[in-house]
Amino acid sequence: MFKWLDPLAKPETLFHFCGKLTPWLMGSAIFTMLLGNIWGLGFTPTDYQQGDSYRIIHIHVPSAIMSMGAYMAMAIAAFTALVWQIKTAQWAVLAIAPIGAVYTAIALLTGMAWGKPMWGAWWVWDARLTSQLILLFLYFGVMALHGAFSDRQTGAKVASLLAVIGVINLPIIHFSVEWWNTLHQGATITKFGKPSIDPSMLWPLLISLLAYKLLLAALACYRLRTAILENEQHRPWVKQWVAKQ
Amino acid sequence: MVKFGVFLKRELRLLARQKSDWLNPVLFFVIVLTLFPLGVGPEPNMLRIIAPGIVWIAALLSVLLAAERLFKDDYRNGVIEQLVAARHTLLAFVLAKIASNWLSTGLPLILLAPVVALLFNMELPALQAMTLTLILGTPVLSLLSVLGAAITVSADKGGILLALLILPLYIPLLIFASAAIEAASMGLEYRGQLAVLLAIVLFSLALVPMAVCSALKINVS
Amino acid sequence: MVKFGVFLKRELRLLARQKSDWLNPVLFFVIVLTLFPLGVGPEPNMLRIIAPGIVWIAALLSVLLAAERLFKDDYRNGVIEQLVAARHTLLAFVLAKIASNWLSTGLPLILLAPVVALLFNMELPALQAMTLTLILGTPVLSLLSVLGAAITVSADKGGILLALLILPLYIPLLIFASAAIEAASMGLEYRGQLAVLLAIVLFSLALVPMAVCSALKINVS
Amino acid sequence: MNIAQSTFAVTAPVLLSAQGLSCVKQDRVLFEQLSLQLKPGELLQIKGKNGAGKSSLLRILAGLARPDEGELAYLTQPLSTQLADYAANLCFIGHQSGIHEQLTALENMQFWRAAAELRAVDDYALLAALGLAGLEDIPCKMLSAGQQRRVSLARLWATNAQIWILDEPFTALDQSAISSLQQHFIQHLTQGGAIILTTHQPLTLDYHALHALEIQYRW
Amino acid sequence: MNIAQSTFAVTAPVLLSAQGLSCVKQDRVLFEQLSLQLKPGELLQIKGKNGAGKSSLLRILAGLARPDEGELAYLTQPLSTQLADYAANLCFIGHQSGIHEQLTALENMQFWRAAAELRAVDDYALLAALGLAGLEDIPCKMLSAGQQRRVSLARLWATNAQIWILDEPFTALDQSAISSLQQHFIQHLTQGGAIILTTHQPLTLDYHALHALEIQYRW
Ligand code: HEM
Ligand SMILES: Nc1ncnc2c1ncn2[C@@H]1O[C@H](COP(=O)(O)OP(=O)(O)OP(=O)(O)O)[C@@H](O)[C@H]1O
Ligand SMILES: Nc1ncnc2c1ncn2[C@@H]1O[C@H](COP(=O)(O)OP(=O)(O)OP(=O)(O)O)[C@@H](O)[C@H]1O
Ligand SMILES: [Mg+2]
Ligand SMILES: [Mg+2]
Repeated sequence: MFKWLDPLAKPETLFHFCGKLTPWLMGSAIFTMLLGNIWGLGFTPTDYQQGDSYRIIHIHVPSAIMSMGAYMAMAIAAFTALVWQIKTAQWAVLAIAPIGAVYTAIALLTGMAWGKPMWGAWWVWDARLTSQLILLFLYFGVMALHGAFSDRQTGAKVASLLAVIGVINLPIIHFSVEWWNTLHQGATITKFGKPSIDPSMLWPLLISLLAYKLLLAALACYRLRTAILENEQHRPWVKQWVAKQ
Repeated sequence: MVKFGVFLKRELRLLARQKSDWLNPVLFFVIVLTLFPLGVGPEPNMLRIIAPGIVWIAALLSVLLAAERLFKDDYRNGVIEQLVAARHTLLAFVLAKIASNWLSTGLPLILLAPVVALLFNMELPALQAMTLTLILGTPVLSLLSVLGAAITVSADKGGILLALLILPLYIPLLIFASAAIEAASMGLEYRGQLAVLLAIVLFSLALVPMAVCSALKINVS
Repeated sequence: MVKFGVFLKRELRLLARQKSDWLNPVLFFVIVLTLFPLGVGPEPNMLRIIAPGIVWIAALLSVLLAAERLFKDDYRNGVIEQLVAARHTLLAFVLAKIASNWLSTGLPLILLAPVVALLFNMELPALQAMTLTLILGTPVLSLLSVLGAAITVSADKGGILLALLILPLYIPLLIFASAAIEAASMGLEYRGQLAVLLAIVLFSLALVPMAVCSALKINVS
Repeated sequence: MNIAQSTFAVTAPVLLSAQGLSCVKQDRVLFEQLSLQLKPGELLQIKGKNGAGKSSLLRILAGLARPDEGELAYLTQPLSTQLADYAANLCFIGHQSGIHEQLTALENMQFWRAAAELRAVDDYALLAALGLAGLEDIPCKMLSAGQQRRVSLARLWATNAQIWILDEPFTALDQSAISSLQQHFIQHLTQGGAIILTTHQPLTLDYHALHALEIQYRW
Repeated sequence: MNIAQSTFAVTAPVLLSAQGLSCVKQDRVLFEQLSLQLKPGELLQIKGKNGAGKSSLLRILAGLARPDEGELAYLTQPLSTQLADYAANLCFIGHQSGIHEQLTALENMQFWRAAAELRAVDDYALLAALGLAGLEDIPCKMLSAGQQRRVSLARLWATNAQIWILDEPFTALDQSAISSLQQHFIQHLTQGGAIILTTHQPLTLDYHALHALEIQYRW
C-alpha cells in the first residue's frame, strides 16, 4: 500500500497522476449524473402523497450523504498531512474543503425547499438539520482558518489540524444533537421517518449518489492540480510543464 | 476629506486582503444564534418570543469582537504614534476606521436579517422592524465599539475591558430595538422606538469621533 | 512537574499584576446575563425556562474572550518560539496556561452560580445542577478555548476566528449541561447528563494538551 | 567644521530650541536642565548609554510626550501655540517602524503620503533604489527585519518636512543601506534641513555641522 | 587563526552540520545547496545583505523550521532523531527578545531557568553586571530598548548549552555592552562552546576560529 502511495507524495508525480485521472472522473460523473437525473426525474412515478416535489430527493440525498463523505476524505488527507508531514496532503485538504461546503449548502437548501411544503416552515430545529448546519460551520472554519494566515504553509498545516479535530467532533455532534431532541421532547413536528423506498426510485438514487461521488473526486483532483502548480511554481518541472502547454 | 478617502481605501484593502475580517463576524453572528435553540430548546413559539433580544445581543457581541483589534496593529507598529505626531490627519483616520468597521460588520448583519428571520420563524412585519432597527442601530454599535477599542488600545489586555466599557452604553439601544421588533411582531406601531434610535445615532455620531481621537492621543503619550 | 509549578506561578503572577484579566470575564458574564432580561423582557417564567441555556452561552463567551489573548504576548515577544526550540518544556507550559485560564475564569463562574440563580429566580435543585455542570464543564471550556487560542496565535486576526472554530466543538457541552439543569428544575434525574459531561472532560483532558502543543509548533515554524 | 559653514549656522534662524528640559520616569530623574538648539543644516546626535533617556528626549522633542519641566520653542515661538505647524514640518521615526505588517510596501507609502503630506515621487523607483525591487507587492510581514526598516525609512526620500527626528534609524540595516542613508542625510542637511538622531553605531560620513549631546546614565 | 587552534578544530567532533540545505519563500529561492559545519570553539558568522536569508537559515538550524531540501545532523546523527538532545544543548535568541513585557527582569530569568535549564546563578549579581542594577524589579515594558535586549541576553551567562544561535544580538546595545558580550563569546568558545550568529556590525575582538558564510542576496 505504502509502496504504491509513497511516490504520490511527490508533487510532480501526483500532478501528472491527477491530470490523467481528471478527465475520466469528470466524464463518468457527467454521464452518471445525466443518467440518474433523467431516470429519476423523468421515468419514476409521481408520489401519491408528495406529488412531484419529492423529486428533489435526487439532489438532496446524494449531496447530503456526500457532504459527510467529503468531510471524511478531507479528514483522512489532513491526518496523513500531519502524521507523515506530506505537503501534498495538506493541499488536498484545502482542495476538498470548498467542494464539501458547497455540497453541504446544497443539501441544506434543497432540504429547506423541501421542508417548506412538507412541514410548513423553512427551518425547524430538528436534530439532523442542526447537525448538518454545524457541519457547514466546520467547513467554514477550516476555510476561514486557512485564509487567516499570511504564511501559506502555516495556514495549510493549521487548517489540517482543525480538520482532524473536527472529525472527532463529527459523531459527537451527530449523536448529542439526536439525544438533545429526544431529551427535550419539545419538537412539535414529528421527524421524518425513513420512507420505505420503492426500488424504481432507489436505483436512480443510487446512481445519483455515485455521480456525486465521482464529481467530488474529479473536482478535488482538478483543484489539487491548481494548488500544486501554485505552490511549486518556482520548481523547474513546473516551468517545463508550462512551457510545453 | 480626500484623506478620509485614502484612509478608507487602506482599511478596505486590509479587509479585502483578509476576507476573514468581515466573514468571521457574520459567521460568528449566525453561530451564536444557532447556540440559542441548542441551549434553550427547539420549541418554535418560545424561540419566536426571545428572537428579538437574542438577535440584538448576538449583533452586539459580533461587532464588539470585530472592533477589539481595530487599533492594535497600528498601535504596535507605531502608526498611531506617528499619526498623533502628524496631528491634523488623525480625525480622518478615525472616521475611516469607524466606517470600515461598520461596512465590514454592521452592513453584513443587516443583509443577514432575512436568514435570521427564517431560522427563528419570524413573520414579515417583525423582519421589517428588525431590519430597520439594525440599520439605525449598527452604526451606534460600531461607534461605541471603536471608542472602546481606542480607550483600551494600550491596555495590556484589551479584550474584555473593551466589552465592559461598551456593554452598559449599549443598554438603551438594546431596549428600544428589541421593543420595536416585539411591537412589530404584535402588529403595533413602533415609530416611537425608531425615533429614539435615530436620536441615539445622531448623538453618538456627533460626539464619539472626537472622543476616539483624544483617547488615542492619551494612549500614545 | 516542577516546571509546571514554575510556569503556573508565572501565569498567576501575570494575573495578579493585571487584575482585569480575571475580573473582566466575570463582569462580562454578569453583564451579558443582565442583558437578557432587558432584551427578552422581564417575564419571570420565561426567564426561568431560558436560564440554563443562557447561563451556559454567557459562560462560553466569557471564557472565550478571556482565552483570546492567552498566547498573543508570548508569541509576539518570541517566548513561544524559544519554548518550541527548547522542546521538552512546552507541554508543562501549555498545561500551566490551561490551568491558569481555568482558575481565572472557570472558577469565578462557579462561585458566581448563586448570584445567577438569584437573577433568574432559579430553585435550589436547578442551582445545584447548574453548579455541578459548571464544575464539570468549565474545564472543557478552558481546554477548548486554549486550543482555539493556540491554533490562531499567528493568524492575522484572532478574536472572532477563535470563536468560530470553537463554537461547533462546544455544542455537545451546551446541550448536555443545559439539559441537566432543565431536568433538575423539573425534579428529574440528571445523572446521565453528568456522566456524559464527565466523559467529555476526561476525553478532552487527554487529547487537547497535545493538540495545543502541536498547534503552537505549527504556528512558530 | 569649516568657517563658512559655521557663519551660516550663526546667522540662520533657530528651528527648534529647548530650555531647561527635565524628564522623570517612575522615581528616577533621567535628565535635568537640558537645553539644546537646532538650526538648519545641523545634525544633532543624542548620545548616551542604554537607558540614559535618549528615546524619552526624542519623544518630548517630537511633541509626543510632555517634559516634566522646561520649554520648547519652534521658530522662537512656544511650541504649544505652534503644534500644527510644527507637526507639518516634522518627520519622526521611532523604535517602531510605523508600517502596517499586512500592507505592502507600496500601500504603506500611499498611506504615509496621505497622513504626512509626502511628495508625489515615483514609489516604484524609490523602493527599487532602496533595494526592494520586486518586493513592492508583498505584505511587509514577509519582509526581513532590515527590509522592513528600509520601507519605513523610504519616507525620508519623499517628505517635505525640514526637521527629522530619528530613533536609531540604523537598526537592522546592512552596511550599504547605512551608508546610503547617511548620504541622504547629508543631502537633506545641505538643503537646509535639520536632523536629530540617536544611534549606537558610529556616523561614518563627514558632516559639516555635527553636534553631539551626551546624556549621562543616572541612577 | 593560529596553528594550535586549527589542529584542535580538526580533531574535534562536528557538533552541527548541514548538507545541501535549500530554502524557498513564496516563489523565491533564498539559498540552495548550502552546507556548513560547526565544531567546538568555532564562531560562524552568517553574512549577507538585508533579506539574503540569514534569519531563515538560523531558524532552520535551530530546528524551528524545516529546510525545503537538505539534511541536518547533530553529532553526526540525523537531527530528526536527536531533536530533544539537540534542543537541550542549544540556546537560540532570535530577532524577538523572548522576554515578557509584563514581567520583571528577575521573573523573566526565573522563567527561563525553568524553561531552558539555566544554571542556578545569582540573578541579582548577573543583572547588575549587565548594567541593570536597580531595574531588576520593574516590568520589562518600562525598560529602554537596549535594556530589554540586555535582559534577553542575560540568559547567555547562565546557560549550559554548548551551541548558541543568535540573530543580530547587538541590536540596540551600546558600545560597552557590545564589547562585554563579545568578551563573553570568547570565554564560551574557549570552553568548547560554539556560536552561530548574524550581525551587520563588525566583530571587533580577536576570535581564534572565526568562519564566515556569506549568503548572496538573490532575486
Ligand atoms: C434543511 C432541511 C434538511 C436537511 C439539512 C436535511 C439533511 C439531510 C441529511 C444530512 C441526510 C443524510 C442522512 C444520512 O446519510 O444518514 C438526509 C437524508 C434524507 N433526507 Fe433530508 N434534510 C432536510 C430536509 C428534508 C426533508 C424536508 C425531507 C422530506 C420529507 C428529507 C428527506 C430525506 C430523505 C428521504 C433522506 C434519505 C433517507 C436516509 O438516508 O435515511 N429531508 N437529509
Ligand atoms: N513568511 C515569508 N513569506 C514570504 N517571504 C518571506 C517570509 N519570510 C521571509 N521572507 C523573505 O525571505 C527573505 C529572507 O528573509 P530573512 O528574514 O531570512 O532575511 P535576513 O537575511 O535575516 O535579513 P535581515 O538582515 O534584514 O534580517 C526576505 O527577502 C523576505 O522577503
Ligand atoms: N514607561 C516608563 N516607566 C518607567 N520608566 C521608564 C518608562 N519608560 C522608560 N523608562 C526608563 O527610562 C529610562 C530611559 O529610557 P529610554 O528609552 O529613553 O532610554 P534610551 O536612552 O533610549 O536607551 P536605549 O539606548 O536602550 O534605547 C530607562 O532606564 C527606563 O528604565
Ligand atoms: Mg531608545
Ligand atoms: Mg534577519
